Amino acid sequence: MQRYRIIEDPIDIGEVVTKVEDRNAGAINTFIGTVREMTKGKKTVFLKYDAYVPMAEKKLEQIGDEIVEQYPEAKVAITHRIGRLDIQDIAVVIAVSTPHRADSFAASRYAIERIKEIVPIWKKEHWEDGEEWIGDQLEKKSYSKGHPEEEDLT
Amino acid sequence: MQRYRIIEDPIDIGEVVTKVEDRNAGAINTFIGTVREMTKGKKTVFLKYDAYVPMAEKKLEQIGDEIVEQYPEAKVAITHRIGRLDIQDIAVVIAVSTPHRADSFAASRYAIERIKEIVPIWKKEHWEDGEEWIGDQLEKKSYSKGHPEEEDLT
Amino acid sequence: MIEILLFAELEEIVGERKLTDPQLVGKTINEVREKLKQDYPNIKQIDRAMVAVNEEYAEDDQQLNEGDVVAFIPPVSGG
Amino acid sequence: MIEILLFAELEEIVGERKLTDPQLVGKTINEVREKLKQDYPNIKQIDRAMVAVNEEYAEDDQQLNEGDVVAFIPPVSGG
Repeated sequence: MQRYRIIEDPIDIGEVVTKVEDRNAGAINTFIGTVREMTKGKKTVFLKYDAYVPMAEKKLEQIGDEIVEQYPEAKVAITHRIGRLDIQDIAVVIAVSTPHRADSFAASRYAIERIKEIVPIWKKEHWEDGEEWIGDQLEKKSYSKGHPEEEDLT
Repeated sequence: MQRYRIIEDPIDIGEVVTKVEDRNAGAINTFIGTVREMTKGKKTVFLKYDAYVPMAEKKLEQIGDEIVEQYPEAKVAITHRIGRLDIQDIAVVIAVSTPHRADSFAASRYAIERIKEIVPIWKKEHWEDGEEWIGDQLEKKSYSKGHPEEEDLT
Repeated sequence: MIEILLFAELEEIVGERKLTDPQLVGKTINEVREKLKQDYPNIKQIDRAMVAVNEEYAEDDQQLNEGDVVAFIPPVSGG
Repeated sequence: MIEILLFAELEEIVGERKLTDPQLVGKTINEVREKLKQDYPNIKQIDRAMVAVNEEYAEDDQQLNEGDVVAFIPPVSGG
């Protein structure tokens, strides 16, 4: 079972959830990222996602490992889709199971934030009047040294 | 489309998620409550859930309304299963969509906490050596007046 | 007629989910609770129950009208 | 041989996702970056890119060995 995947086809939510089922899980949190039409008043027509696939899958796995280090009973699965996505399409599904609910929320939130920091996936927004590669990191911080600090990577 | 349901059959996660899809949702958080085998060292064999069905559906809807009051662009759907549930079975699925991810996490967390406060659903744990109706509220607070305070209900 | 609904452990103690009593019209919820404790001496847990009238949570001093449905709601444990 | 991978806007500017260059063995990542800026003057954005060697993030002063794959990773935007 491959728990960290980059795929080109639509993501099956149930399949991702199934990967984290566990007799001692009382909670499964899933985060589903979808393509939103309006961002800051601008209308998206469609998106294209690209990835450095083998490294992206490794980095998703690293995120899962980081979660298990913090929550030893957690199980994690993440699938990210690449290629052309239309409005409402699902770009990413994260599923985290834990014995108790608070940890499942915290770990799922951690996973999506980490994806936006270290996983080599890029989104190109296509509007009616143009297109642009988006760099989410720049919204929050700039890597002046050309790479993330040690704390962002490990 | 009925977005707040108490049912006796297995819950279809995808169906609950579909109810909150929206062109302006960028995030869907789902919380899935499952039957855990071990609780405080005690082994659960199966559970039985019962509910005051019409009032429970009303109270689920109230929780959704409370969320929309706080996050006007949110969409909420909640399905809770009753009857006999075995280990790993899904008891509840909450789905919340919002334009941005932080709100979807916060609202989904709010929903599960509120369910445990105000929705008339009861769980009877069956162990190998006995059975007992569980009152989650008592783990956190006791209603000495015999009813929740105003702030818990509205 | 007043309809009384009992759930979970309360239902098991009484052996019924639903009781009806025409004599409770005009009484308060508190009086209904006391009557149940008289009729079923081992229903002590009812003191911990919330109460709903017609599917909305209600205060103990609320008076009941003809046709009201009073539900005693033990500590809930959904989710 | 050193393999260079370029993604997103970097790929579009260069017109290739993959370049190979045997002369970069022994050079640092920083030297590779400077060479790319010489060869493709409009690749300014490469200064904002992270770098990975063999699929792990690396520091700018890392020296490259025969067979290394160097990926320039513009600010990511998955999720």
